[in-house]
Amino acid sequence: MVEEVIFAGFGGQGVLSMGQVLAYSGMIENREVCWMPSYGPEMRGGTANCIVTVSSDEISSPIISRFDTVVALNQPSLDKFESAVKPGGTLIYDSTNIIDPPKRSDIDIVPIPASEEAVKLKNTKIMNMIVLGAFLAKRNTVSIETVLDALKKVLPERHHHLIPLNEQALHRGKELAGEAVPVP
Amino acid sequence: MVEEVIFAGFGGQGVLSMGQVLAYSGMIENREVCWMPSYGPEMRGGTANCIVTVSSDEISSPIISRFDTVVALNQPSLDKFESAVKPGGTLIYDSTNIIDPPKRSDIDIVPIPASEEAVKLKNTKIMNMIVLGAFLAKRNTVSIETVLDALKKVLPERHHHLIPLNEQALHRGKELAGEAVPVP
Amino acid sequence: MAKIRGDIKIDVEKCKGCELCIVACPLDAIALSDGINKQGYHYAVLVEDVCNGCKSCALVCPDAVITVYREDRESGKKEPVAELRKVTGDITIQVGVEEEGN
Amino acid sequence: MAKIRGDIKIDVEKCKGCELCIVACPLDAIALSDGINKQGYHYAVLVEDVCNGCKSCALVCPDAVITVYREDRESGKKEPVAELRKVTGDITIQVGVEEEGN
Amino acid sequence: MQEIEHHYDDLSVIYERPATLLDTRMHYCPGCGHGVAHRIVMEAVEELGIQETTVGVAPVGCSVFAYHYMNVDMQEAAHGRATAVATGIKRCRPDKYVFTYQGDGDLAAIGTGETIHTVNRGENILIVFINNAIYGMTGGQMAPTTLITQKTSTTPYGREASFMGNPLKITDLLAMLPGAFYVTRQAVNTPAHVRKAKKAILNGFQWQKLNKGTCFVEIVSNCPTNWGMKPVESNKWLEEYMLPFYPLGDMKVPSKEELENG
Amino acid sequence: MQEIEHHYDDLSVIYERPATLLDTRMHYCPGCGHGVAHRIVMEAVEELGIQETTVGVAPVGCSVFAYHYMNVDMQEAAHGRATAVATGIKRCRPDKYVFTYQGDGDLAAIGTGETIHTVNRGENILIVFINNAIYGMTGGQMAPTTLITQKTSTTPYGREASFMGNPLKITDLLAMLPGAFYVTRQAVNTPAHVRKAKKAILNGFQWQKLNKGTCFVEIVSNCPTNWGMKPVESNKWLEEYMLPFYPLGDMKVPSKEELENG
Amino acid sequence: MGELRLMKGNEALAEAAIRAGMDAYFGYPITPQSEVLEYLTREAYNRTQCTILQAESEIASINMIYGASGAGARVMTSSSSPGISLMQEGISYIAGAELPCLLVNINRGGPGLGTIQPSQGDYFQATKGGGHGDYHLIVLAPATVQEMADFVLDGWQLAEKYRNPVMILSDGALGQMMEKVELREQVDRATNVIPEWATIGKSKDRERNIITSLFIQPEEMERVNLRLQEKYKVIMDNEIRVQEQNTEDADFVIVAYGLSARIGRKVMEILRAEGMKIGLIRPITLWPYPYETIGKVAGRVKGFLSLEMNAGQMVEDVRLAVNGQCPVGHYGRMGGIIPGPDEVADVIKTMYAKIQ
Amino acid sequence: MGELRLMKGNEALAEAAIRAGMDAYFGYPITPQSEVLEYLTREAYNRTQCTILQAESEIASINMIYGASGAGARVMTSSSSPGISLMQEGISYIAGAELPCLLVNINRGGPGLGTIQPSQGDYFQATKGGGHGDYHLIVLAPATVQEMADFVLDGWQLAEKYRNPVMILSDGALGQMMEKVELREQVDRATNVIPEWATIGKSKDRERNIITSLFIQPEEMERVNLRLQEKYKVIMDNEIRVQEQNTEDADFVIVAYGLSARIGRKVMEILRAEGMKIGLIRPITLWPYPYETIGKVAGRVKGFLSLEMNAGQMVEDVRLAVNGQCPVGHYGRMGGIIPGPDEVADVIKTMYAKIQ
Repeated sequence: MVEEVIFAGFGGQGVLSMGQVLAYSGMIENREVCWMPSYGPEMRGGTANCIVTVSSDEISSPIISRFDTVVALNQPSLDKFESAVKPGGTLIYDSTNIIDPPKRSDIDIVPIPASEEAVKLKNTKIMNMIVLGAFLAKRNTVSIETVLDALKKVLPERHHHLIPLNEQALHRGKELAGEAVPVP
Repeated sequence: MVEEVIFAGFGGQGVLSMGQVLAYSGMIENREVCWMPSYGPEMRGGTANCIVTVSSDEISSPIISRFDTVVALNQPSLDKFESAVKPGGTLIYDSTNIIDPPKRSDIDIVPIPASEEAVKLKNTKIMNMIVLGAFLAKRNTVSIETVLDALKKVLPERHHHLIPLNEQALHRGKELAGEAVPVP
Repeated sequence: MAKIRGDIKIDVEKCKGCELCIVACPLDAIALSDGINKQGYHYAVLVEDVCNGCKSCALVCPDAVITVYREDRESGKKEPVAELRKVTGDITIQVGVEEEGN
Repeated sequence: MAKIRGDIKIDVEKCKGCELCIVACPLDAIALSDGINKQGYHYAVLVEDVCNGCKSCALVCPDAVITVYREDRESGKKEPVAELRKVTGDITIQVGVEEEGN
Repeated sequence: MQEIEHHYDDLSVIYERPATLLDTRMHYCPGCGHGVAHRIVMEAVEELGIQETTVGVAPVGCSVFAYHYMNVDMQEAAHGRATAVATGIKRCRPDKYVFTYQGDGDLAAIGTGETIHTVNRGENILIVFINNAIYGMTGGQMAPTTLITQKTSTTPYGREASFMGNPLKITDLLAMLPGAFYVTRQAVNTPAHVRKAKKAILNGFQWQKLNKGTCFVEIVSNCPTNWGMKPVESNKWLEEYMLPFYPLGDMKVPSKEELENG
Repeated sequence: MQEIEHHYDDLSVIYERPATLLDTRMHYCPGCGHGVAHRIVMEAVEELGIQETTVGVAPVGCSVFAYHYMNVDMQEAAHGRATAVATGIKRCRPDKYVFTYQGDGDLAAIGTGETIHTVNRGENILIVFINNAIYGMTGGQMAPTTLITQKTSTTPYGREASFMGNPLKITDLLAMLPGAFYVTRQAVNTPAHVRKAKKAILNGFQWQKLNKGTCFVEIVSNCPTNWGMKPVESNKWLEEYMLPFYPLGDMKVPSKEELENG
Repeated sequence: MGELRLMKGNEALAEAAIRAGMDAYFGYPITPQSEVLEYLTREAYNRTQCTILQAESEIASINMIYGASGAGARVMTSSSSPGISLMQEGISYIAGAELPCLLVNINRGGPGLGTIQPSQGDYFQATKGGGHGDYHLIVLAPATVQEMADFVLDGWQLAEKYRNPVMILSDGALGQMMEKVELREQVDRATNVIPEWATIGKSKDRERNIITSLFIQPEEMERVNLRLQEKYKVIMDNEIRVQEQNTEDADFVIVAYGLSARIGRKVMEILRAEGMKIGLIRPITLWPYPYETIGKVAGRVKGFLSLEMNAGQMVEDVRLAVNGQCPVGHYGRMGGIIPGPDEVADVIKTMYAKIQ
Repeated sequence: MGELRLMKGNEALAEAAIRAGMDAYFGYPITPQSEVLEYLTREAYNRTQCTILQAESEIASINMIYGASGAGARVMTSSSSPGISLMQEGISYIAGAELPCLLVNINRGGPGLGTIQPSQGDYFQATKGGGHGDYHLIVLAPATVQEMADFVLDGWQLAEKYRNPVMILSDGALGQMMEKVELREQVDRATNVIPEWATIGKSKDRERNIITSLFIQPEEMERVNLRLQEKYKVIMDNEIRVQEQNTEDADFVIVAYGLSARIGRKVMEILRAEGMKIGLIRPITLWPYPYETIGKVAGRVKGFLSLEMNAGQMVEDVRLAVNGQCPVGHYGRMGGIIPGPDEVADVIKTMYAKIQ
């Protein structure tokens, strides 16, 4: 198997770390993994994205131009990467933040009101985990259990109390993915 | 015509400037000229030498390994360059300073007691001009008159009073060259 | 005592919601908006009608997004900024301008 | 007053004839030689038999060519140089040695 | 919060973004003092009417993009070399107003030699030195001016004097050089400080006409992002920790005579 | 002149070339202060018995060949970088005695940044700084410490402050840095000065054991050749012109307590 | 099997340096390699008591490296393109004084300040000598995060074997990307051998040691130079590292190093899937360069493409290796743009069509 | 005919700079080029009121050059090998920001501190980019004192035409030796044109001028790089300078530049006198390099010898030009030793014998 995905949004939305969690989870599941970031010169507020490859075979190019999945957390990212989804691939986006929805009809489009849901969960920083839950539901790259395992390993001890919240977010994302209705 | 000569001695003995005067004189006589110095890292007291080429044709290499004339003003220079005189060439040296005389028999050897003569002329700095006079007598590369012309041009005005002394030294050198008897 | 009337205009799309103007305002007249701008920031807004045009907010604004207004009184009629904008070419030496403290 | 007897030895082949020892000698006992060494310099020589081993010449000699001798008196018997030459390894802190003025 | 109704019509503009500062969104983080410093430098240029005769130099650091905002001719300089670049400009164009705008890593670490020699030569330029005790652009490493015990990404356990040396008060050193004409330390964390800092900048520009040496304005500033603080908090920290170590005030001021014998 | 007859036999050697100074002809010009400075540095090493634990660094300049004369482990450093090289050595071998031996162009022009930051970090090394107000090895160009009106091959009409800046008193700057433990200015033009300079060098070596910061010994020296003077004359010029501008004496001395709490 | 971690290339390199028994690191912040210094300040001293010092500049860093290496320490510095340019004098000194050390260039786009994005624009600088004089660095080009780690100890061993500086020439992408990496065991620093030429104090039983690159007598200087050239020859004969893939049956070969080699592999996979006989040669040592490997293959293929993230630098070495036996093309992207496998595949198809 | 003088190469260069209307020189002492700064401090200001400043370092010098050139001035710096290495970052910036200026390297022997004697060991650094990133200097290699003078104005004109730094790559021997030189007329500095891109204050009728090499968007950075490459292409098409002697009937050709080319000519004279058909190609521009000239001759001769004062650097360009058409040898001396005509003649005879 191979999953080539890009997570894109503003710096500060957690796009880089959601990619890292996915890569780490892939490693736990004995896959080859590669996480490739790209960001602007600003410390904050710039755009950021990372490409994650999870594969059962050795990974050649870490740079991908066409993706199995695009995860877009803001309008510029959606506009930039919509066309990069492979035909039949998946496009997941934060429908709270994105006003102009994607237009392609040859891909699976999954709007997730992630920011809104994060507010409901009383922690806006958890938005990325909701989206990751949706991604896992759609793509099955790794299991949610592995992701929780991974979080335990990457989060410092002092943040472990947040793991239940993360779990809640992942599951909420999964549910939302099931409910998601593409904009016509 | 072409004359390839090296002037060698201690720094401070005026070897570089006697070469320059010869080169300048060559230029006045419409020759192609090249003056090529070589010296050690010390400011004073090191060895110094310069190669001068005076030629009626364009000069290719400014670096010469065999010379028409070698002018040696100290023992190390004599030791180093004696073998570099072309067969039939000329070796002029300061016999005041040099204890071990040259040994070759296939060249014209011209010992000049230049330092001693300079003391007689009451100016030890004039030693190089005595030697240059000897060189001109032997090699006829340029005329003494041209050299005096050259001195007028290269010496700053405030040193022009020294020109008669230089002239005296050049002529004395010429005389000494005539008298010179090679050590057997 | 007659209050000097002032006002400010904030270029909300360039505001980054740093809140420095809020703490700088001696009259506590500025606050962050509930809404966010296109950059994603809650921006500063004037929330109390007490502004006297003291410029404190504008002075500390790192994004130069605040324009300050004040009624025309003899004291505040023309400020150095507007005046000096016309100056060009050769300048004369002075030991500093805009001496007023704050 | 009994004069302290001293002497100096000059490594004439390394001497460059700078004359600094000559002006440093408080007893005017040093002068340049008439002859030159292999380097081409007139070298320094002791010309007056008045040396008291004060070391001034050696202290200012840039070529470290002067060795100083002195008769063994209690005061001048062993100088720090010779003594300390035996010290090796760990050193102890001291606020400076060889305090004597000149 | 509810915005009040405005009444701009019957009022006059008494303060606005200077025309010399381009109307562009700045890339600086929210609350970053660079914005204020940029603005007052450009206000000074506008008020003195010297936009047409001013050349700025901004080297590597967060303010490397200063030329995106300052509407004057500008040169981007190599890291640490702004004052050398400014020297090159000023020596060839002595009738222009030349300033540099440099951060602490640039001016006081890699550029120490250039800074000291430029001031020692008394180059007739204005040096604006933004000291926020950290490397901003590269992500929060220790600067030469980082305080003792201050944590940065390269002093994760706090700066320790015995290992990394003490914070370098380069401005104090520069004030000792005869080539320095005017040396002052200012801040931009309060309206009062901004006013004073701006006056210092005005002085620094004006006095170039006298050809009497280098004008140097240090501005103690903040770096909310790399200090790991909110902007308001960072300005408090600045007041509480930076200013006691870097006290504000003039270190070298020209005498009346020096100013009059222009 | 006639040499007297010697009588070495009934006398004792009380002063001789230190064994740590190799018995080689030095390349320096006649009367050059480098020779004296070399000798006292090596005397200090010998007297302290630290030849086996000393590492020297000599960078580009006339003294680049110091390793031909000093019989200790030595590194030749790039121009201006001796203190960085010494930092590298000392940080890895903190139990060794590390010193640099640098000229004015090296330490105070191209190496200004390294010098200041090394001292600011308080590296536990001894810096010996030979200030003869000129570049020797390259043939007599202006140094940062060249005096006003002094003629050099690059100030043929004399150094002019308004154009080339004032002579840089870098030692004064360094004395202000907290990392400096001991800063002093000495000379080697008279026997008395040589004694004091040697004591300063001894201090500088010994105090490395305390690990309390940098010891810095400036030695005001001469350059007969490039000053265009005879050696004796040059030492007079030094006394008359250099010393008034570069007065001798300690600029920073450790307190008794600092020395005792080793 | 060693410890397995998901790490950024820069961090893997830093971790590997700690484990390889590094004695000292001197460096200065520059994007995109600052993580090396940051990681080391966090991790290194507490674990191995080695020296980690943020220098005041890259110039200070490289000269600290000179001093520390001269004192027999196992040392490293890292920087990125402009910072490496600043080190050129120091590097030439280190090569001239024959000091073993590890230099890391996390290449970004130039010239000038350029961009913080990845690039291979420093190939010439690294392999032809950015500094003055006749010298060579041994240049290792990792292509994976695993190699970012592995080449650290390998690099030091080469450096120490030949008393020669070794450069790891990587790029911003390899520095910033995360992959699985298997870490080697910790080397005990106490076992590091201080070479007998090191300046650590002249013991009684030996002459003083001198670290220098200055030889003022032309004859001596030439002897030193000839000895260096002899050493380089030995390195060329023994230390070339290169990977060949599918060159046996290939009729067209991509030559690429570092990140580009991974793109090249993907391109090869794409084109092989389309039935084209494409091979790949990946030089791992950029100096010494695998001229012979390429030269041999050149005799049996129809063409080469040198794939680089620059305007065409390694292509000169490919041409020197091929020596006219068949056409050599170059394809490169610049400014931080990494060539996409698809676009490269198209380039090869076009070139291939012409050659036929 | 202009004024005739007997001058050292360094002084001829300095004099020519004054006469060519130089606005500013910034430099730092280093043997064997200090005469340039010394001559200028003596002569220049009094005659043309230009700026001559001894900087605190080579790094300061090159950055002063950057600033002054950015302000539209006609500027020059000079140094020798280690000093040029220190300038590499600055040079890359100048190339990236496209600033015209003249850089002079009076090459001495390396690596490291090396020797003050002449060398051609900086060929790679000058021609392949000692600094980071993809850029080129235009490199002129004088072989006579006359050319040391002539290439100054020529260099500035090229620099200004292409907004590109130009390097005069000479060596210690050419810098120190004296020959006859005919000097050009004084250019009136007042006639120097300040280019419209210079930063001299933004007049009302134009946008602000910006001198920079920073382009943070990869696409923009690549566009800038491609534009630079386009410019380099134009320069390659138009500015190659090369001298050929006796190549028409030659069956063996010496390729050499600068001082070596003069040795090469002597060798050719010696061997022609012995009846051997030897030709000489002397690249005057080392970049752009005369690949085509050499390539054409390669088709009709039996071999080449690249004669250099280094361990073999230009020989790579000769090989690239010859591209396998015939054998290419290299002969070089190092450490300040200038190859003697006799020894080179012997080398050629040996090589020639093998080729037959």
